[in-house]
Amino acid sequence: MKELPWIVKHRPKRVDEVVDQEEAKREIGLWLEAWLKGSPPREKGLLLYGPPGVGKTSLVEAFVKERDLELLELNASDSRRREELERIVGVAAARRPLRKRLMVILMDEVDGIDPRADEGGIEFLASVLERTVNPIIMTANDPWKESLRPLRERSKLVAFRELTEAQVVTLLQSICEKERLKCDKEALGLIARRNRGDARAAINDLQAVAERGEVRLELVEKLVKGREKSLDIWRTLSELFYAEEGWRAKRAVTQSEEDYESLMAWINDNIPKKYKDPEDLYRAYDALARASLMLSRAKATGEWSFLRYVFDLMGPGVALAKKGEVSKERFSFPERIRAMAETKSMREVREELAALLAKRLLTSKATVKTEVLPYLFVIFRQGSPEAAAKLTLGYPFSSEMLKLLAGARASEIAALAEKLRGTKGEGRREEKRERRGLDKFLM
Amino acid sequence: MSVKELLWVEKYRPRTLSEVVNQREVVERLKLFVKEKNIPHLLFAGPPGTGKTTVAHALARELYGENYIQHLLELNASDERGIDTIRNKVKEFARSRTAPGIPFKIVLLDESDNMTADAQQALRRLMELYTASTRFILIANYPSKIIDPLQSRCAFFRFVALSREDVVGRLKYIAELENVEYEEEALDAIYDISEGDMRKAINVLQAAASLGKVTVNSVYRAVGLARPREVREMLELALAGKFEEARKALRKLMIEYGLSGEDVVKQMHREVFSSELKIPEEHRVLIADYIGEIHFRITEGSDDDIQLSALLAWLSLLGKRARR
Amino acid sequence: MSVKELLWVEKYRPRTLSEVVNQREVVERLKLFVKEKNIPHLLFAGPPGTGKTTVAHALARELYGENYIQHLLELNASDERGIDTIRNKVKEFARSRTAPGIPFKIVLLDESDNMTADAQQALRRLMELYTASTRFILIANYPSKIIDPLQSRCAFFRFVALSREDVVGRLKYIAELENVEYEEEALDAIYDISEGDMRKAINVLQAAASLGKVTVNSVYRAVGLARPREVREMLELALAGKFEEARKALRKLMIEYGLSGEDVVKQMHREVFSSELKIPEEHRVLIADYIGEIHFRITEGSDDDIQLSALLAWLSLLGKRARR
Amino acid sequence: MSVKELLWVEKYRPRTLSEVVNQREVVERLKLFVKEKNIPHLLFAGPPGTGKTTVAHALARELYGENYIQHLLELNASDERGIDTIRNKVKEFARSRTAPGIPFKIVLLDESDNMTADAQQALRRLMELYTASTRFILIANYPSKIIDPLQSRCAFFRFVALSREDVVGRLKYIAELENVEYEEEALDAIYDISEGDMRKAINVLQAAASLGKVTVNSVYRAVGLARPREVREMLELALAGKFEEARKALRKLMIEYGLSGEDVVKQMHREVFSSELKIPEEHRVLIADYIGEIHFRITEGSDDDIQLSALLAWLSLLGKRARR
Amino acid sequence: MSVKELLWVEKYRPRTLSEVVNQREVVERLKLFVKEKNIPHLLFAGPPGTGKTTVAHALARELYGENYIQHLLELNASDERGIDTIRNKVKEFARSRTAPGIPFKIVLLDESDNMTADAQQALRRLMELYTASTRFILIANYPSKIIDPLQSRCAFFRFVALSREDVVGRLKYIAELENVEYEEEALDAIYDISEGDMRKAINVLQAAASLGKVTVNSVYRAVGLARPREVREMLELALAGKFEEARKALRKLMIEYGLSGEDVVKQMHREVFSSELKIPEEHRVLIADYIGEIHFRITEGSDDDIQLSALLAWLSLLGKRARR
Repeated sequence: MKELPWIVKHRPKRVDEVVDQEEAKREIGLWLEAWLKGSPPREKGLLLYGPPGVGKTSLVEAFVKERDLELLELNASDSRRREELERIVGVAAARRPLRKRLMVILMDEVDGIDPRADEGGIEFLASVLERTVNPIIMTANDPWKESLRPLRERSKLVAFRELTEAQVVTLLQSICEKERLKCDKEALGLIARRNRGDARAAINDLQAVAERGEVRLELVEKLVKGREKSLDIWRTLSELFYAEEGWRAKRAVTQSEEDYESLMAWINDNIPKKYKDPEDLYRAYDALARASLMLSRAKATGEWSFLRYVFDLMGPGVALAKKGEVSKERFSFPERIRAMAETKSMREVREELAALLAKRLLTSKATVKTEVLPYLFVIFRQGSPEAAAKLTLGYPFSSEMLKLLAGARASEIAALAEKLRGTKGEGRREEKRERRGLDKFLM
Repeated sequence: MSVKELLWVEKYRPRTLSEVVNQREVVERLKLFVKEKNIPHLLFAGPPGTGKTTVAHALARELYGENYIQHLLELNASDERGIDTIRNKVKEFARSRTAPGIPFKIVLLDESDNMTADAQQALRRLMELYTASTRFILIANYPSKIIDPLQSRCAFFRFVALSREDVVGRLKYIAELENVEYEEEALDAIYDISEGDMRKAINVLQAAASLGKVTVNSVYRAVGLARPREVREMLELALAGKFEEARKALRKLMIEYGLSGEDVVKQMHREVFSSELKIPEEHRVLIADYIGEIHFRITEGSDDDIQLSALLAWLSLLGKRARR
Repeated sequence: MSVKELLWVEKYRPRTLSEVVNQREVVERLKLFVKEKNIPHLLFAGPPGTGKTTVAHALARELYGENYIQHLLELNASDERGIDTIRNKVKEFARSRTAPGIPFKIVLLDESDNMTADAQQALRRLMELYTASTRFILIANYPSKIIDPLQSRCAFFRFVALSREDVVGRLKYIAELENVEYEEEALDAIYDISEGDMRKAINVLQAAASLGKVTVNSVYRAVGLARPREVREMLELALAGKFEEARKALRKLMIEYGLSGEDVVKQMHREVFSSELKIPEEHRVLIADYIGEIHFRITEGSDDDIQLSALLAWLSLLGKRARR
Repeated sequence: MSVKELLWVEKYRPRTLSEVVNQREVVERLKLFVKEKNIPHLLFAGPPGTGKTTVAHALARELYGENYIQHLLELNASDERGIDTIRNKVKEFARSRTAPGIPFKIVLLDESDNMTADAQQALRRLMELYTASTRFILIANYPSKIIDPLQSRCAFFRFVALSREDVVGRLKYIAELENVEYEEEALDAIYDISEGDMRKAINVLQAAASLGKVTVNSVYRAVGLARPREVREMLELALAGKFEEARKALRKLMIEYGLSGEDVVKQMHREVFSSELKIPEEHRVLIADYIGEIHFRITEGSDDDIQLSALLAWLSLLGKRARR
Repeated sequence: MSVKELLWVEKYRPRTLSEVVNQREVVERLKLFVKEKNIPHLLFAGPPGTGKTTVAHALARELYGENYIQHLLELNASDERGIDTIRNKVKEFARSRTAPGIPFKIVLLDESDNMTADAQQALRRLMELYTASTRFILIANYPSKIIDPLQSRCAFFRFVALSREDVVGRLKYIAELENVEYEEEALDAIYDISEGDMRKAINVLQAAASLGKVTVNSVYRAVGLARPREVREMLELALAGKFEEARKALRKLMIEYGLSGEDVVKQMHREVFSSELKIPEEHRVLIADYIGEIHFRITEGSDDDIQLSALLAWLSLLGKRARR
């Protein structure tokens, strides 16, 4: 099959043909073993992640082949709306394996499931992960996307490493042999270097430069320019904060792979790490605040040409704010994004609580949040437990709401409420409904 | 006595017009409508906590009886997103059956002064469209924010701020029924804090009572506890040049307490003018002005965390310059 | 008694051109058109409450008789959602029959200066399309906001603001017919508030009358405005450096009178230029400048209390510096 | 006499290319096309009122004769809602018959620079699709707003602003034919106001003429603008520190001339740069900057009076500082 | 002569790989693919107008012959390229028949960097699944906007911007064939504007030629851009405190080149970070910020002239402060 691109032609067929990734191979092997033995592991999903071109999908295919399993594969070229997934994956996940031949469900590229075009897909997949009778393997380049959280929480994560230059060279050499190419070792090194650990890209380039049975350094130098790698966030930040000229800072932010909104969040959290002099700090924040204002204007007016000023201000504006030294403190992940993710459920409970009270108190949620909840907190956390317990009986608070209101005292108050109810029983039927919330606590 | 307890603002809410002890003028006029079993569109305007929503419910109860809630659509302009939601809800509600004997239903629109002028225009047409089968009661803090064409379609009722006597009287009444011990001055203190807002006054009373006997001290304790301490700390940290710690406090306020950027700005603003923050008078003015600027940017839609960080950075610069 | 009759502004609206007491020039020219039973497209421009719509209706009545309303389509440019609605309504209306003897109908487009330039362009084409069977009367506050091609298609009539005598005279006339007791100064106060807008003046009169005898006090209460004295006191307190007290006065204005931030700023602005506020000329100037900034922020949606406190704080600093 | 003929701008519109007195270069090149009975797609760009549409019609008339209108589809990009309407209309039009001897029809797309980039992309494909049977003439004020792929498909013609001589000459020509009395300076004033826009100039002439003899005064009255001298006097009063008097002058401008706040700001801006206002260069600079701020605030909806007072206040501060 | 041929960019487009005069290395390599009758997936990246699409078509022509278009699915940015379309269209095309002797078809995705990340994700596996019967050629201006997994599936060819010699040489060649008179510097100016984009360069040449002899002036007029040097000079004048002169320069730009306020702002912004403007680095940020503010005000509907004057005024204040 001469006409096949080499990346297909030379795809690994066996597990040991996949370069490196020994740790991942071991983990996948053990996990599959558990399934095969009929005692599925606690996490019924496996989420393989790592940079492109390191063999994630190939490895799964190789495993399937070697263990003689069935394979159902869905990837980003398929619509992965809830309805489609229900029809295909839902059915497959519920089907007992025929003749003990296990079926692996491969959901390739789950980071490509589009929240809009593939509406409901992730939520459905997450629910399948709870009840599937067949192993589900997923792959992703970036598993940390917020939208993937439901999958991440229900899966075992397996990391794939970027390949070293030497590993890529070895791989290229083996292909040269199969293709009977005379390959200049230096040329292969250059191809590997310019593709930074992406084996697939390197193979493509190899094919592109191979001519008349040989691969010459000279041609590689001319043709293989290296794929445009956008700046990852760490490089963006260091190029930005150390830039002395406006244009450098501007280049750092415009060429970042991070979108401007999250980039802004990163800069926001890292300014105080790098600027210690209050003068510098203020100038930098002033620029960033103006950038944020400009961004909101771009959004409000739909005039996206304002983005240029957003970049000017969060790039050169922040970089040129420094008169003093740049601190050596290390860059860090934006605290706020993490904290928001961690507190999401707590915030949801607060919303529900506000909605519940707004209805009863004939007012808006906003008023409840600012005018009522603070006093409820006082009663539940500082006041007499009895008053709190009585209120707990008066309103259908869920256990989460009680936890939010009372903090450490939640179980004490729940127990007290239960006792009070016992002493003076009335309105039994009504109580049953309310009990559910409390019971959870007492269990 | 039941072991179940309600929030006192709910428990002691007047159910009938006669139970409403203040706003006598308003109540008298409304009773006439009840007698005629007919009302025009109404506009209730006045400060928060003066009983506007309560009166609207009481009115509906007197018209339709205990199950009045079937004939009342309650919307809150600051919760409902945009006029379209309102339009759809009203449309559907207008189709539902009316009560026997009363050929109209009531749409209660709270915080209607929070609607944009455009939305109010749309509301006006909605009122005209369904005028046969519905009456609107618009509730607003500031009548001047209601556009003229709407005002002129409604009978106007002004709710006045409650007097000290009204509030203290009510608090005493509740305290006695609830067997709460109290000092007289404590109730005065509550009135001062509440600024004539009955809802707030009752909430403070209940919170203070949960701490034991209601004294001036416990009132201030309750109020102090209800207000996040982090706001002042944040200000002080920033002014002391401890930017990162100040920002931690900020994040705690926004994430743990769930305050919006606007809430934080408002609370900072309050602290800036409190005597407990020891800073030179001139700084207060400067800070108030800059807070104004930041608040303005936040309302324009820019990121509140970034804007507040900028504010904290500015404060720590101010602090540094002052220390020189 | 219909709802319409309840409103004096309706009840005492002039029905014929001859009843219109002001805008004599305008009326004379229009009478000529009536005589010829033909009109071009018309553009009526002038401040609010100077009788533009009234005159348009009177004109139509004189052309078509009492049932003129069948031949008049009244649209409000800021209500009707976009030019499409207007287009459809005009299209349908143009198809309807014309009155015997007059081969055209009238489309009355109120607040046409609120239309975007694009919508006005579309309107222009509409006017051309239906020119055979309809005439347009465009009503606008500011003629400069009407695009040239539209202006040039209309005969232009400018309505001037009403004088104090005109307004007060009319108020007296109504007051007497309605048996309303009043103080002379109260009518003056109404004129000041109305700024030459007759409709507003009559509405204020009616609202004040509903509270009993019309006094300066009841006038201000009716419109939900503070009395100038109280605003002035707040200003004076602030300038005397008594920031806390000034802020209390502000709270009172907002809570008791239910003034919005914009109301307060506007009233402060008015007081700053009143001769009764004794401050150095250069302070007036400084204050006027800062009030501009604050008003802008408030119209952009920033919080009233925050912005006004910033203003008061600034005033007290100004006062302090002056005393040094 | 038809309504159309009542408008001088229609009545005196050139019918043939030869009658177009300006844009000579453009006209010469177009005549070549007429001779070949073939045209490529055309793009006419230039300021308003420089004759773009007129030339397009004249071109079509010369190609098809008096009934050219059958072979011309005139669309306005900012009227027609989106590219879909345009697509349908063009589709239908392309199907209609062509004139004998000329195998294509013309689509005239006015204000095509108002189309979004996406719509322009779609237009490009439309042009390719119907290229056999239609030619497009795109009309635009700003060629930079036409996307490259469209520009590169059209022959480009730039229309330049008209000179004072051109405009005044034409006005005189019309005035004489219409038997209008005029002052020479009045025509100059019209040119200043029209900024080289012939259509606007003729409209102003007609409006002023309808008020009687055309004088500088009647010109400014007709367009609803204040006379430059009065605006300048207000500026001078403010700069002389006579803030109160300046404010009186402002009131007069707004009430007497019916100027909106925006009108006033624009006129002030014009005067700031006139050589007749004697102020130091650096003041002009400062004022220009501040006027930008004030104009923006007004367009955002802040109160005219408050903002203009702020501006005058600021000017008088500036004047005072300068005198020290 | 077809309309298409009226366009020089079409008329002088290379048909075969050998006719492509630039990108020699790329072309050589592609010729080998043709010889082998096999290609991998390709990614052509490089600035606009460097011949990417031309080369892709030439490649296809050499593979399939003149009727190559049957075996090529071209999806443009202006086509619907949402995730669903890609899935459907490509799948359908992949199923269609292949040419004799060449077992694959080509999908050409123009401007693939404009595809959403989601749509790109959908492509990943498509490229693998249909690899037996289809090859993809992705064309991109900014390869960094192509997601890594796609990049790694393609052989990558970088197209470099054309050198001044290449472009000017080509322009001369065309100008001579078309009998166009030109100044040498004008071709240089075209190169500057085109930034190495051959298509744009040829278009500009044609547009300028339509104005007569091709001069520097006619070139800039044709594109409706000011000359960068002039914009920079205006900036420098303003920064040097020569406000009046800067304003004159501004007027000239707007009138002569027909620039809108937005054009001017954008062109000024372009110069701010240019190394030819010698100003302190931190001023660049300040200026960009203020330009952004002015740009915002203009889009909010404030007056171009007023806002640009304000901008120049502010610049001259900045310059003055810096000189102190």
